[in-house]
Amino acid sequence: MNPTLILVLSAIVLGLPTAGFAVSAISAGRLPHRLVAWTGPGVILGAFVATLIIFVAMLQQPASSRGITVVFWHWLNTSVASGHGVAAQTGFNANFSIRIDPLSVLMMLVITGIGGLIHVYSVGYMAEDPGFNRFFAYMNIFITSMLLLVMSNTLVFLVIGWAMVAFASYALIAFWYERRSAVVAGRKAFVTQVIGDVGLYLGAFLIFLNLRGAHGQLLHTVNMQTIFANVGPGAHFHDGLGPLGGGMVTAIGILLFLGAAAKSAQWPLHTWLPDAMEGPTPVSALIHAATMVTAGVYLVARFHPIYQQAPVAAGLVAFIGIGTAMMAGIIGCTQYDIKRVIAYSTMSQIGLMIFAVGVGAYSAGMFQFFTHACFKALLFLAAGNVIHALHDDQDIRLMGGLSKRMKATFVAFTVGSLALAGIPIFAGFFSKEELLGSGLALGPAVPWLWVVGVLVNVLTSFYIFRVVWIAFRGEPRSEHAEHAHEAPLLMLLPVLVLAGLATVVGFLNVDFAGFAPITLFSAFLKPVLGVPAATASDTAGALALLAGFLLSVGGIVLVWAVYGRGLISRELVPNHLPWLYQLSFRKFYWDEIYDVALVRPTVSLATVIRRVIEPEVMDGALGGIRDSIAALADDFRTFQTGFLKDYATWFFFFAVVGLVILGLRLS
Amino acid sequence: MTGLFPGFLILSAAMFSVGAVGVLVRRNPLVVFMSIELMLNAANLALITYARYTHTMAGQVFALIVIAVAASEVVVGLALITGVYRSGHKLNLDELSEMSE
Amino acid sequence: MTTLLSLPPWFPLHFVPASNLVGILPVLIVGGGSVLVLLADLAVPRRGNLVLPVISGVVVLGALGTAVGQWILNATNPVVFNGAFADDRFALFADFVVLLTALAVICLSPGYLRRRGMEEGEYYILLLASLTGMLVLSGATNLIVIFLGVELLSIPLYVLAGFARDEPLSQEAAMKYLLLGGFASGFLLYGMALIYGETGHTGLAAIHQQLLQGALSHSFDPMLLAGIALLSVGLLFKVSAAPFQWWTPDVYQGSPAIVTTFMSVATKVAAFAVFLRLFSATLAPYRSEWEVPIAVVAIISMVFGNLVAVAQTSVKRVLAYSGIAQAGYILIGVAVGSPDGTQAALYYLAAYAFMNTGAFAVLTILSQRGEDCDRYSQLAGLWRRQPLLAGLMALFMLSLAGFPMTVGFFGKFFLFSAAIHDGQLPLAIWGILTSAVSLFYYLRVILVMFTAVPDADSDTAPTLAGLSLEGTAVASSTAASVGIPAGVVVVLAGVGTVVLGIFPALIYTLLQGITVVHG
Amino acid sequence: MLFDYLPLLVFLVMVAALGVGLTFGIPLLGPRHPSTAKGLPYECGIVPAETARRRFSVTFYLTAMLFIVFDVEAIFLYPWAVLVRSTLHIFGLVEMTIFIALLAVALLYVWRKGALEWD
Repeated sequence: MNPTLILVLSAIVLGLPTAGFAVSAISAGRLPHRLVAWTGPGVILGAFVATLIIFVAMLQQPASSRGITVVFWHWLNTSVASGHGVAAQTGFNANFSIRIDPLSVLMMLVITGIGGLIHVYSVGYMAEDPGFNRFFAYMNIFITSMLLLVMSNTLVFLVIGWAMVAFASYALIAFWYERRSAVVAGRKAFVTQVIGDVGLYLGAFLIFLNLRGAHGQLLHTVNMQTIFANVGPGAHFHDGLGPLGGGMVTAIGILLFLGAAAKSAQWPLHTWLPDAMEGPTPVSALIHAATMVTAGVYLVARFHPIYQQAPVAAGLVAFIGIGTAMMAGIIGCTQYDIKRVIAYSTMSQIGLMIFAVGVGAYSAGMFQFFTHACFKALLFLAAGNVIHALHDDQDIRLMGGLSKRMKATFVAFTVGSLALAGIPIFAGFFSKEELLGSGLALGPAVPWLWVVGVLVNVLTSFYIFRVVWIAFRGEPRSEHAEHAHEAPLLMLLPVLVLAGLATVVGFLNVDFAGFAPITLFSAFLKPVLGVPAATASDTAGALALLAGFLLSVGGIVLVWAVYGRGLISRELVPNHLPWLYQLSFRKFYWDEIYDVALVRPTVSLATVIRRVIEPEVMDGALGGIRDSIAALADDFRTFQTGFLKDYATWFFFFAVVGLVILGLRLS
Repeated sequence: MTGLFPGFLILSAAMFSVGAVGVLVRRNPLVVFMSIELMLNAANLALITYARYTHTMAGQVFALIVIAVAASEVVVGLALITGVYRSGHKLNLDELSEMSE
Repeated sequence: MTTLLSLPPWFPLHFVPASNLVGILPVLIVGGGSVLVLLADLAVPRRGNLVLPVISGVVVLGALGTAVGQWILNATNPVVFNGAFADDRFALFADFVVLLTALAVICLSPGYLRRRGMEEGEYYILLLASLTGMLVLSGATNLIVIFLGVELLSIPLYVLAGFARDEPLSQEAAMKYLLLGGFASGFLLYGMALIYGETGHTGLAAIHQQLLQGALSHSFDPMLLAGIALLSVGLLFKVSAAPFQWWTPDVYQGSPAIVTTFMSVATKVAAFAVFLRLFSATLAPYRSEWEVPIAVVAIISMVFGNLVAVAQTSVKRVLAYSGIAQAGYILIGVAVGSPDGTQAALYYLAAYAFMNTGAFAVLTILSQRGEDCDRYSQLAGLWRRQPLLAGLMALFMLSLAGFPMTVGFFGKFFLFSAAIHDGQLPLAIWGILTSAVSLFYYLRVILVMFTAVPDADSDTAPTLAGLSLEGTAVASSTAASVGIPAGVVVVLAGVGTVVLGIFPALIYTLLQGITVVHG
Repeated sequence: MLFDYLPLLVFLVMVAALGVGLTFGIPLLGPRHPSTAKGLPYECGIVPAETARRRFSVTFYLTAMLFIVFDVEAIFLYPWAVLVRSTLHIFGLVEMTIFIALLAVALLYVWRKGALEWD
């Protein structure tokens, strides 16, 4: 690929959203909404076009030469300061360089493409909101941060993007800052993100400190390509990451995953995601479906050379992923807030992706991310239409009968649900099938992990069609539902586009059980992610396929039986397995646990610090330093008497001192 | 000549010290200024002596230039001193101490 | 080259090759320019017109252009006039900084003199004369030329310091600067005399050879060392490094702000240029002797400057002490001695030029008739009155304190990392500690500007908008034409501070491969 | 050789002797009749109008300074004069012309600024 072209294009990709942010931010309220309504989505779509050009240019290339590193500028570079020349690989060399390769381009496509659609949708959704410009400022800066995160080629800017994403999401979740709940939710999300960030920082720092080159010399590099090049397999690797060898790399893997878990809402850092539904629905679609929550998956996939060397860490990742998937699925079955249900389904689906990348099925995980981005954004936006039509009612018990009143939305939502549930021809089917297939093949020798993964299917289809049934079928159960009507075109169009995508994108990677393999997708990602260590045998694949499919259908049937025909009492579980119901309804009590185990102790500790330690110790110490400095300053300044004679005397005195020291060679 | 060489150096060193001490102890800016000139001329003497001793011309040229430079410094200095004097200050450096700390 | 100069045919080029004249072209231009301004001063009747500043600006621009051209065309020449002068990239870089600063000062001057109600007088002539001295100094490779440069730099500054003729403080500053300066040049000269006497040379290259032989045979001539000591003392005075800084606070405070701007930046740059040339090249063989003392001086400067600045009430004095501290930081580069150190020091000088010129420029713009903007109370609530100026001032303060994303950060960063690379960890540690202390007074300035409420008398200070065309503070079009350049200077300084803080390589690539020669 | 300086030493001794001799010799040789009139500062026999210890006008100092600087510049003429025929030739001439021209400009400036006016 022509580096200059790539440089310019990627500069556009990064620059346009930033410019959009600048425009909306600087002209805080003053700019007419009409204008921002064009610039806001415009910049993102422009970035999308630029990304498309990069994508096409990349396809021109042979698979081997599709990766390119573009250096924007030499930001901070001690290898310059130490005279080794700019190009030195050693020395702290944090150039602002970006990596353009299939993986990053895929992320860029999703971020700008689906992000663009969501922007367009937001124009309609936020039309009456007074904070219109502010909203688009946040949205644009979020896109910028996300792009920076996926494009950066240095740990430094990866970390910066990582933190910027956290902040932008905080701003967006707490967008309606006059709502206390929204602010609390934003704060919760941000705190969780910061916990994750710390993990990422530590991990990156450990790499920087300990990575050794081929000749065992310490590299001290933040250049990710250099890192991956030097995290070789096997023996070379062990002196690859410092004296601790395997232990060190395991620690790094776990720390990095801490960051990933926070972004991707994996246990134990998952509780922020449902609360984050306080934000406007487009935000939920953008952050909690398409982009931010998948950053963790991206991180693990991007750093797979490290995880390949750290089986323990990778196993932990897979384990946590599948566990979260199961837990979230169970919780999803009993929630009544439409957005929360989708949020938990997101958590569950991301869990599956994390599981996949954990077991080493990287491209399967990325494919799931890709399809999921489409149908989950679709679900959120469709839900957004519903909420919009019901004047911000989110409780599905207040809905009902919407299928007649909002046909298009209903169809779209159903398509999304089918895709999510993994019903054939819809995107989710292929991705999830591939995911489970490779999970079966690669799973760390414990099929039951895979079994759990498959069982998630039944839950998935159950909770999502439960929503479909309660919200759209039957009779309206509220005033608003009575008078609900279809969303305006501007909001319908993106939904329909996404519905189309959710239907077709699955065919990009049709490869179940060796049947009619069209594996464009994994072929595209192969240069970066390589091929899975093992692929499922045809029989196993067929088994996976069948099991997954049957369970998904089973879930739907179950919904039909419970909510449609009433063959099974809705109260069955609550009555006979109250603990399970409560466990699910109370979201496994994680919030309560954290509240007791973390929040309250922290708060009380903080109060103690505030009341006792700060005044006594801190103010004492700091104040002491301050005072002593001031005192010293006073002492010293008395030398400066203002009398020329004293100055001359001092000068003479010190000159003689210098004379003596040098002349008699005392030094 | 070599016999006198240390003598000249000692003389110039003495001149320099006298000048320096003069700067330190005298209050009248004119006298302080003269002391400074004395220091410069001490350096000149050293330069000439060395020029003779090392049989190089540089020292003499240096001395000439120093003389010229010193002259212009004197002129500027005297102008400033008269200026201060006319602006009401007594010619006493200790009174020029409004700024301190 | 001869075509470049087009000398008359009968001119004996065999005697003085034209390349020599090309080598000192910037000096010739500025020196000739000062004479030109002298004549123009006679020619034009002074009615507050802008003739002299315009001529001076054009002259400086011309010199700048020549220097840039020499750099680009690689028309450098390390041996000019038989090694009396070196027209190398090192000198050219110093010239860039000095000339840019001078240009900024010239742009600020008309408006400042007008606001302060000062007579133009010989101001521009003296400015250019001093500038000539600085240019001489940056390329001097001979003790005689160095002395000439130092004096040519200082003497006009003595007058400029006392330029506010009816202000006692200014007079006092001039007197102190003159007498202490003369005192210091006495030491400088005597040190040179000793060095000359012991080596028999005034050319730095020849001296270097002598030192090499001495160092190889491990026979360090005490007289020579004494000479080096006196020479260093004289130069340390010029760069205002503690404990030879005594003149600095009083002179900075007393002199008119515009003169202080020029003095604080340009003088320091030129003096450090010759300092670096001497120590990292000529005196390198004796490194074992001077390394520790210089490091000690650096530490003393950082500690003293940063500490005493905390206790100041006058903004100009604060900047003076901060200048002392900065000298300490730059001396780290000298003490390190390695090419990294030299490059880092040069980088810091450039950075210092941007942020310090900017900070002082703000003060000059805020200065009014009768007194400079010098008290914290005059900056109080500046944010409400003139957001742009306040923001820029805050930026300069942050940069001086060494905040990331400003040029000051990289200045300190490169210096400290050079020290660490050279195994001089203590220097870096002292530097970091004192930088932390410096926050006390830099942030205090910002705090005053953004929080405190303005006091009544300072509300009349001219605004940056007021300086511009449609402004109210100054009405006539000529007044506007003196205001715009000032605003441009401040804004450009701010832009430079930020841009170079984000793209440090812009300067660093220039510094790549600059090695210090001594003729 | 130290003997080269013998004539100089003799000369110095003579000068000193002469000065001292004249100072102390005259009172011894001639008779003295002191009177207030004789004690007055000698101003061509006219009785002094006022004390000699009055301040001089600043212009006096000014002129003196200007004289110093221009006077001292002359020292550069001596080495030049020695070499101009033998070594420097036309180049020396050009150089010195420039030098003098600069001094002339300075003088012109001083003059036009009226620093040479007495009142």
